[in-house]
Amino acid sequence: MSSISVAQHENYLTADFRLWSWLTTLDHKRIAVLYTVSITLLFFIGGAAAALIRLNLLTPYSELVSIETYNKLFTMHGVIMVWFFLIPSIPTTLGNFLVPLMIGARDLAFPRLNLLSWYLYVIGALFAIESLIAGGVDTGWTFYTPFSTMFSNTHVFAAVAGVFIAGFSSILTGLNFIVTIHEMRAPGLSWFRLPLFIWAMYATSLILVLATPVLAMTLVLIAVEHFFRIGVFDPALGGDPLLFQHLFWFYSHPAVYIMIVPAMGVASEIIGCFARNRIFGYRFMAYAMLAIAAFGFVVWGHHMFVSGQSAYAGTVFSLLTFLVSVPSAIKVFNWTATLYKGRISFEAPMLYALGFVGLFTIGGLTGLFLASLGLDVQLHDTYFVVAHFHYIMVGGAVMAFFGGIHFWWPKVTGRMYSDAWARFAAIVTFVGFNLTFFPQFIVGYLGMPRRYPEYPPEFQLWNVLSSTGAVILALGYALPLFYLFRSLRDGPTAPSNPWNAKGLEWQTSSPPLPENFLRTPIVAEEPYSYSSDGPSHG
Amino acid sequence: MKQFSLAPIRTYFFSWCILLALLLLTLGSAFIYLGWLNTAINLTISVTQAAIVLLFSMHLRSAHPTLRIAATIGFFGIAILIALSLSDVLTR
Amino acid sequence: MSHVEFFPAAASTIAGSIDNIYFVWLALSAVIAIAIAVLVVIFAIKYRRSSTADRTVAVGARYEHTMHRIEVTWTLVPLIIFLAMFLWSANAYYESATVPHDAIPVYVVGKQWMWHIEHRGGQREIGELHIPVGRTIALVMTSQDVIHSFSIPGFRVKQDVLPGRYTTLWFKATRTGDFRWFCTQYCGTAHSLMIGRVFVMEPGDFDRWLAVSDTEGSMAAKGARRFRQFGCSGCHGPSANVHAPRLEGLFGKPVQLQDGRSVIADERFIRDSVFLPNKDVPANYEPIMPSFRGQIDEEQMLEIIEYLKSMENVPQGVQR
Amino acid sequence: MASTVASIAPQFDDAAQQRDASNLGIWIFLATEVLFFGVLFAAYTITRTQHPAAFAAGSRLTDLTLATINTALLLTSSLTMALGVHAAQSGARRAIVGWLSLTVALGILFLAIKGLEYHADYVEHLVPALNFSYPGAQASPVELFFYLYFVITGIHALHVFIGVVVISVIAYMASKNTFGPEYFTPVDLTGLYWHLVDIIWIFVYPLLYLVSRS
Repeated sequence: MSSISVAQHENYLTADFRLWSWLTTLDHKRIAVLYTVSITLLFFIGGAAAALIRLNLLTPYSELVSIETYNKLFTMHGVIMVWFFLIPSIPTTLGNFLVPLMIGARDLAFPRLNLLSWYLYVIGALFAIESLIAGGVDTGWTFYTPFSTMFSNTHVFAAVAGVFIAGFSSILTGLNFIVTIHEMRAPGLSWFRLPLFIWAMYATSLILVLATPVLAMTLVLIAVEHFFRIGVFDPALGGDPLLFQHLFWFYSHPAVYIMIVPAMGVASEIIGCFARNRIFGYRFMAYAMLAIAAFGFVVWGHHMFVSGQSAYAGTVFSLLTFLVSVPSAIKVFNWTATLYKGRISFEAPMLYALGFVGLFTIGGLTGLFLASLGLDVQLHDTYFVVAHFHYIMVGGAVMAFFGGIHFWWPKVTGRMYSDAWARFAAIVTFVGFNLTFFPQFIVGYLGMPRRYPEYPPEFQLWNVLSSTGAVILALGYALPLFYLFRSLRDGPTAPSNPWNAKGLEWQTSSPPLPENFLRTPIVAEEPYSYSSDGPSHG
Repeated sequence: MKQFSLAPIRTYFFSWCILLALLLLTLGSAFIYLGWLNTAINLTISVTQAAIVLLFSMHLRSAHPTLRIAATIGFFGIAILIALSLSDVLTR
Repeated sequence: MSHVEFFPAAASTIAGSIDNIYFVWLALSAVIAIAIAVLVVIFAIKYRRSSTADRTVAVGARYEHTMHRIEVTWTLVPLIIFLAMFLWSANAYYESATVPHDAIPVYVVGKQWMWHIEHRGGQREIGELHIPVGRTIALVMTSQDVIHSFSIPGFRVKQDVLPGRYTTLWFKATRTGDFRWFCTQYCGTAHSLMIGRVFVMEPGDFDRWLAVSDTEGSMAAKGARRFRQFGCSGCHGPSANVHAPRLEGLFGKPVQLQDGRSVIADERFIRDSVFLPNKDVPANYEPIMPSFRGQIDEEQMLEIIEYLKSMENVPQGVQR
Repeated sequence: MASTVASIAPQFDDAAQQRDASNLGIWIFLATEVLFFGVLFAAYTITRTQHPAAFAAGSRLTDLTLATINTALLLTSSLTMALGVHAAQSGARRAIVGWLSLTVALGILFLAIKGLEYHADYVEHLVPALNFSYPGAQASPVELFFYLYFVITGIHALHVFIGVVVISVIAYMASKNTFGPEYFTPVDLTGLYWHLVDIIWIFVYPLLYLVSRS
């Protein structure tokens, strides 16, 4: 064991207990904790909206809420989940905590920007919540023009402002990570010795930095147009509403990769550790994430196959979309191959990670249906799309996020949780998720459109199944709240490396010191140098 | 990344003169009717001016490759955005 | 709860080819997903921590070499499969994107939150669409406000309906019956109520339906009245003394523009010429036409277009 | 009082690492700025493609003389900024303040001329949503041109304004002898930002003011 016994030192949690010290902290680990608390709150607000949506869809006649309320519910669910949970989820919590630790640095390059990023996130979230309290927004999270600019009389401005501000939080996080990974790696830690989680954060940061400004300015144009009733998205003046869709999806398609690439990084760490095996095709895994980040910028038009976009542009976008699927496929194969000749154990993080691989595979394969020009005509804007992206973003990204929380929980808090409860929660989540979203594929091909509070009665069976699954899924998400909180109070103290994992973050104490390492580590070995034949050595 | 190297002061004056000359050129070219070529000439001159500012005033000529990539990647992003959006608009 | 459906009825000529793609993709996905699941389970059992299975692997250069070959294989094989999928599905898409020349136009205006339909004979419908079986129908669609989308799952067709533009959706029903249609682009409060039914009828029944439906004359006749009512005939009519283009036989023909371009005089061109004149000014004419934006509504515009189509020696059918 | 040795933040090993991090950081920030404005250029391109005649007509109504003077001013301010950075690098402490102040003056002049231009547009009823009027059938696409004109020049002017404020602060710091050959990163980074604002204007100028002048 190369970890250092530092029990006598204070750690980042005990360094100062006052609230003020938390609100002004420059420590990346504390900012990660602040972020975790905030996004958990927003996750449960967005989740409450989802619960009401599923409850309302139990019957075909929108008996629980009015159709106006339903429209506001799915808009709020989308806005909060996309911008205030999924996009910041892994980067701002696990990423913030782990990037300096994994590369042997004392902090991110710009700690003040990091804190500013959290404040911007909070202000953005307050705007979003304000729009909710003031009466809600009914545009859908996509803000399509001319509906959002000329026709909606709801609180578009506050919601747009919230997303705009949160966008700058994203940009600052991305910028910080890129600079940190470039400039602050420990001696000996060359690019191809970096953990795949760091590669994932790097690829994600590139997308955050390059895509978010486009969203920000597009939102400015929406706000100006909504306010002054004139703008380039208004067809009545000769403007082009499809221009908005191009600009919006230029950001929002890469945004999907902002959500899923970090999940790929987390899954790689967990699978390598619990299979006690080096990640198969490590370099290909790193390249694949960069390829996904790069290709992600040229496929946005596949959201617009039936929008009135030209057939030629549609063809180009379809082809490019099939190309971006290749690196995703490679990753699934490599995770599977990593299990080969491993020494596998099934603690809770591993269950979450394997669940991620399975759900991501289904999400990816159904993505091919939607990339197919002729077939997408039938599937576009139906529940098939809803099911597909939930498999990617919830089945994929959130499953991996939960896996990551369980994997690094001992490191972050210094406490062990109940693995039995955690494994139970992982299984409940997996089952609940599939029951919720698999029926939506079927009802989608039948033609049930998205964003319908009322629907033809022949679709009811599938909706009832889906709503039943949602109850189980909600249980799966609520369980960790209890056993993780309990572990804080009376969980056993965690050793510095409870999983015998590789990686610099396991070489410091749990929880880490305020300055991360007593002395800067020097890296002399390849990543994931696990050895599956023979007893594990840390 | 290496230490900065101090560029001679005349570089800045020289590039300033060229920038102003190009400004007059682009202005003058606009008054000659050339159809779509007008815009092409204007933009070519703009790209040249931008390149001069980037290379000399902003020292990219002597900068680390990482900085050069960071400097160009934004322009590359816009190029993709405009090119693929136009591929739709022009073929509708 | 009515009977349980797994697949929608297939009631148009292209439904079959779309379903074929769907089923092949399903089979392919199932094979890949199951293969991965089976491998994961096998590895999970064989290489569980307590098992004594052989775990010796090649090391060093041999490992690298093998790994490279495997990686290249599972990069290229999906790539080839994906390209094949792309070609097949793109091909099917072109079939649905190319409007046949013999299509019968039916005009659709979407507005929050209802669908207005007008047949060439002047028969109007709201939320219902009657069509004959076995005939190619092309819906020429526009929106009066926000973006809507016209989707008939039973026909496997869908097309967004945009304000300020015409989009076209064609199909040929293969059997009689009634089929749901939905607005699939979120358009505001009553989006989910912007639905309707397509009634596919035997041609004889359809002709009888046309005959008994109330009309105030054909669309072309109504268009002719609009043409005079809005003063179009003052400049474009036979006795006009203004230098304005004559419109007989114009529809579907190429028009030479002032700036050297040439465009086809289709629905879009005519609509733009009325609402945004001077955008495309025909060669040898002064840009003197005023805009009729705000005066002529979308349905009247469609009637005028139908009138122009009906003028002397015009090829019938729909231009995209 | 002169202390030109930079304090090194605790997360960095040495001054070189700190400077490299700042440099990469500012360049990434500039890339985001480029993309930020890129949306406006994309909107401009698409809308102009659809309404070429209206954009030509709109552009002819802009004030070319003022815009050309402004372009020259900005290019010159880029020179003075570069000389300010050069002065910091070579340790000419008094010169830093002088060049930076000149840059600030040019920036303020640019904004003042911009204001004159806006005033003229207002008088000529060219401000969309406020008092726009344009004879003939092209009115609405011409209004779209002026909408883009105001959004693009407005957001650019905001960047000039921010630049003026930041450079003023840097000039004040320079007057306290903060910068020298060992520590000039803030001057350098501000300079890079100012040059980028200049580059954006280099593209704005022909696209808004030079369309169809012949």
